[in-house]
Amino acid sequence: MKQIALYGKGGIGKSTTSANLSAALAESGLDILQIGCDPKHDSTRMLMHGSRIPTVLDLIREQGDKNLTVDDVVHQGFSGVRCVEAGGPEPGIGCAGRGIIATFQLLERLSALDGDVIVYDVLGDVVCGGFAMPMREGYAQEVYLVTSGELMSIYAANNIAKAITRLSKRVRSNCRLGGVICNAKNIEGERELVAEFAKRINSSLIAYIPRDRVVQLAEVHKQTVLEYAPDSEQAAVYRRLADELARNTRTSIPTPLDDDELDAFALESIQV
Amino acid sequence: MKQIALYGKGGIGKSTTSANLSAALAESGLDILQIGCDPKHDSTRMLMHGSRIPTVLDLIREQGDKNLTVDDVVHQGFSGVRCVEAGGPEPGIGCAGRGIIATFQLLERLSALDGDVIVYDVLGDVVCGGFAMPMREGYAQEVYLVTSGELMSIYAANNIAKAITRLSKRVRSNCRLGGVICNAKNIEGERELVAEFAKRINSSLIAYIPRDRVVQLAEVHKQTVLEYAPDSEQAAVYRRLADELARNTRTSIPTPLDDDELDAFALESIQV
Amino acid sequence: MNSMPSPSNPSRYEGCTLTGALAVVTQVRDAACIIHGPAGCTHHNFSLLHATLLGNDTAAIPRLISTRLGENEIIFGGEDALERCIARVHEAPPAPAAIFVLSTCIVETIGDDTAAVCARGWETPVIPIRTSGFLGGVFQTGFVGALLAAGTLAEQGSGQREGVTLIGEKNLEYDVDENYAEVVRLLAYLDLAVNLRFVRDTDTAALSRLGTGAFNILREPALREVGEALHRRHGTPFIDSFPVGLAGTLRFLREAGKLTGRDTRDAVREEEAYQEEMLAAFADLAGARVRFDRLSPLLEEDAAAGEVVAELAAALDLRVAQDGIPLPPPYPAPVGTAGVRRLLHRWRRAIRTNGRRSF
Ligand SMILES: Nc1ncnc2c1ncn2[C@@H]1O[C@H](COP(=O)(O)OP(=O)(O)O)[C@@H](O)[C@H]1O
Ligand SMILES: Nc1ncnc2c1ncn2[C@@H]1O[C@H](COP(=O)(O)OP(=O)(O)O)[C@@H](O)[C@H]1O
Ligand code: SF4
Ligand code: SF4
Ligand SMILES: [Mg+2]
Ligand SMILES: [Mg+2]
Repeated sequence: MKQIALYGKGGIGKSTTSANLSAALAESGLDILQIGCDPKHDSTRMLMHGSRIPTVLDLIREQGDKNLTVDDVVHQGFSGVRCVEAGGPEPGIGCAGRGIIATFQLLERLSALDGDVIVYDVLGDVVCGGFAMPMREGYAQEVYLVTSGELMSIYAANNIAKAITRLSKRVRSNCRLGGVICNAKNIEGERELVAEFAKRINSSLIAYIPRDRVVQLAEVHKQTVLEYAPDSEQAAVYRRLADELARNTRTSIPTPLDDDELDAFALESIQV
Repeated sequence: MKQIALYGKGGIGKSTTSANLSAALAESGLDILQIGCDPKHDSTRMLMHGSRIPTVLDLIREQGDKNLTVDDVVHQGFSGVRCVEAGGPEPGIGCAGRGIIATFQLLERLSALDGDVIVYDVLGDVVCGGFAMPMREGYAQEVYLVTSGELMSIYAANNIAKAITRLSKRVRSNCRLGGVICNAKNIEGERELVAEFAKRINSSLIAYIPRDRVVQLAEVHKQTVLEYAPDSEQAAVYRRLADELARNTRTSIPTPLDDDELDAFALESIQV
Repeated sequence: MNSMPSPSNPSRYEGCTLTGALAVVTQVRDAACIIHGPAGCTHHNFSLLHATLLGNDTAAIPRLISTRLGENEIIFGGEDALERCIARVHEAPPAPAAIFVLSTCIVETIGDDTAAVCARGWETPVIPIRTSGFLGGVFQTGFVGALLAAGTLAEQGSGQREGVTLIGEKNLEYDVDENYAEVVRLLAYLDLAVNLRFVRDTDTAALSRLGTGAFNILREPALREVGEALHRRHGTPFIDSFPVGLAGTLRFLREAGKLTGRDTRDAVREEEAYQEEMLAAFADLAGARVRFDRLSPLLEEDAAAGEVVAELAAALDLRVAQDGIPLPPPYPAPVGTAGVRRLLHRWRRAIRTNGRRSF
C-alpha cells in the first residue's frame, strides 16, 4: 500500500489535483482511498458528483464513535474511488486540528486505512500538529508539494518542506518528500522556475499541470476532469501524473531554503 | 477608529489586497495599522520592502512578554503604514490559533491597537476560535470577504459568512459584513457572478480588482503596487478600493446560502 | 498542606489559576461557579478545596459545576455547552444569586468566547473570570482576577464611609480566622469595625458594600493591583498589607490612624507594652544557636519575613549560626502580635526537641 499526501498553499489546487489524481489512479485499476483532511470537506466533492458525504466528525458527533462502521464513513465515488471526509467545526469555533487527529484514530480503529493507494488531501495552512497527521509515522511516506510559479506559493511550499525535514529526523518516521507538482498559473518560465526550486530543496519537479479552463468547466458540472472530459488534454495530464506517482520510488529529505536563499531565489526569478 | 478584517479562501489574495489597501489608505493621510494574523507572517512583507519584521510571538518567546514595548512589535513600512505580524509555530507543530489569541492579549496590554484604520489580514482557513479573534467584540466591526468567481472560493466566502452571522447574534457583538471584494481571476462574467453572490447573502460587491501582471511584478520587487507602479491602472484600482472602504458605512448581517442554494447558484452560474 | 500549622502553599506560586480564583468565589455562599472545561479540572479543584476546607474545620461544600467538555466540544466548540450549563444552573434550586464562570486552558486554546456567552442577557449576574487555566498565570493571578471580577458586584460610587474592608484573605490557609481576629483586635483600639470581608464567608448582597468602607486593608502587598482598582472605582484608600511582625504591627496602627484622622499614641503605647509582656514569656530562648532554612526552593524569599526574623533574633537574643538549630521560617509572615506569639511557640518547640537531641 502506498500512502501519499498533497500539501501546498491554500487555493493552489490540492483538492482539484487530488481528486483527478485519484480518479486517474482508479481508472488504471487500483483501489484508491481519498481522505479529505480539510474542515471545508470539499476534497471529494467532484468525485461524488457534487454530493457531500457525511463527514467522520459529524457522524461521531451525532452517533458517538462506538457503533460506526467502515460503510458509514467510506463512500464510493467516480470510478470506484472510496472517499472519506474528516470534516470539522464551522469556521471560527472549536479546534479542527484536534478533529483530524480524532478522525485518524477512528479510521485506525475501523481498520479503514487500506487499498492500493491512499491519497490525503490537506488544507493549505498546516497551523498545528493535527494538520500534520498525514505526515506522521505510519501514514503518508511520500509528501508531494503543490505549487505554482507565484512566489507566495513557493514560500508556502518551502515552509512545508521544513516540516518534512523536521519530521524525517524522527527515529521511526518514514515521511519523505516525493516531489514537487507544478499546478501552473500559466506564467512565463513557470515550469523552469518551479523545477529550479525543486532542485534547490533536493527534490525534483515530478509533474507539470497546465492551467486549463476545462478544470473549471468540470467543476461547475461537479465532476473530475477525467469524468467530464475524459478525452481532453488535461485528462491526459492527470493520467500521466497518476502514472508518475504510482511508479515513483525516489524520495528525498528536503533541504528547505532559508530566508536569504529564498530572497536570492526570488531575485533570480525576475526574468520578468 | 475603524477596524476591518479581510477573510477568504487561502491564496485568493487577502495579503496582497490588504497591503495595497493599507498603502492606499495611508497615502490619503490616514494612520494605518496592518496586523498580519497568519503564522506564515507574509502579510506585511511588501510594505516592508521584503524584510521580515520580528513577529510578536517570536519576541514573546525570546524575551518574555514583560518588557516588550510597542516599538518592538510595531514597524513602520511604506507610506507610514505601521506593521505587526503575529507569527506562529512552524507548520505542523504547536498551535497557531492560540498564538493569535496571545498576540491580541499582548497588543491589548500594550494599548497598541490604535490609528485611524486597523486592517487585519487573516489566513484562509479559520480552523478555530483563534483565527476568528479579529471578528470578536471590540475588534473588527466590518469584515470583507475576498473571493474570485471560482466556485471554491465562493464556497469558502459563504462559509465565513456563516461565522459572521453566528457572531452577529451575540448581544454586544458589532461584527458585520462590510461587503464582498472580487479579486478576479479574469474569468468571463466573473464580476456579475460575484455581485450576484454578494446580493444573495444580503451584501454587495464593494470592489472589483482585476487580475493584473503588475501585481506579480511588484511582488518580485518586494513592493506594493502603489509603490512599484504608482501610476498604473491597478494602483488606481486599489485607491478606489481604499476610498470605498473608508467611506463605507453600510454593513449587514449576512444570510449565507445553504448547501442546496449553493448548488443552485453553481448551476445557474454555468453560462460557460 | 491543609493540616500544617505553618501553612506553606507552593501552589500560590505555581499551579493553576482556577485554584486561586476558586479560593475567592467559593466564599460567596449563594453564588454558583461554573468551570468551563473538561470535568477533570473541576474534579481536581473540588477535591483540593474539599480537603483544605475539612482541614480548616469548614463543612460548606462549594457549588462547583463543570461544563464537562468532551472531545466533541473541543472539536466543534464549547460555547453551546457553556450556554446550556448556565441555563441549567439558573434553574437548579436553590437559584444562585450570582454565577461565576471560570475558563480553563483548553477553552482558551480553542478560542471559546466565554465573555460573550456570559453577556447574553441572563436574569442573574453571570460574571466571567478569564482564568484561562495555566495559560492565564498561576494561583495568585487567578486569585487577583477573581477579586477584581467579584468586585463588579459592588454598587458604583461609595456611599457612607464606615468601617473597614478586608481584601483578599487567604481562605485556604489554616490561620485565616486567627489572623482576622488579630486585625479586629487591633482595629478596636481605634474604634473601627470590619464592614466586609472581601471575600470570605459572605453572600452576593453583602458584596454591594464593597465601596462603602473608610479604607481597605489588603491581605498582602501582592494585591496592590486590586487595591488600586478599588481606589479608582470607589475612591477608597488602602493599607497594602495586614500587620506583619512587631514593629510592623505598630506601623499598621499608625497608618490606620492616619487614614481615619485618629490619634494613635495611646494605642501604640498599649500595644507595645503588650508585645513586651509577650516577649518576656519567651525569655528562656535567649542564647539559643539557630538557623533559618528556606521552606522550599519553590518559594521566593519574603522581605517582610526577613525583617521579622531580624527583629525577633534581636529581641530574644538568638544566635544565628550555620550550625544552629533549624527553625521554621516565618512563612507566611506572622500577622500581628498574636501571629508572632504563635510563631515563637513553634520555635520553642523546635529548639527544645532539637536541643535535647544535640546535647
Ligand atoms: N490546473 C488548473 N486549471 C484551472 N483551474 C484550476 C486548476 N487547478 C485548480 N484550479 C482551480 O483552482 C481553484 C482552487 O483549487 P482547490 O483544489 O480548491 O485548491 P486547494 O485545495 O489547494 O485549496 C478551484 O476553483 C479549481 O477549479
Ligand atoms: N489582483 C491580482 N492580480 C494578480 N495577482 C494577484 C492579484 N491578487 C493576488 N495575486 C497573487 O496571488 C497570490 C496569492 O495572494 P496572497 O495575497 O498571498 O493570498 P492570501 O493572502 O489570500 O493567501 C500572490 O502571489 C499574489 O501576487
Ligand atoms: S491551531 Fe490547531 S490545535 Fe490550535 S486551536 Fe486551532 S485547530 Fe486547534
Ligand atoms: S491547568 Fe488547565 S487542564 Fe489543568 S486544571 Fe487548570 S485549567 Fe484544567
Ligand atoms: Mg482543498
Ligand atoms: Mg495571506
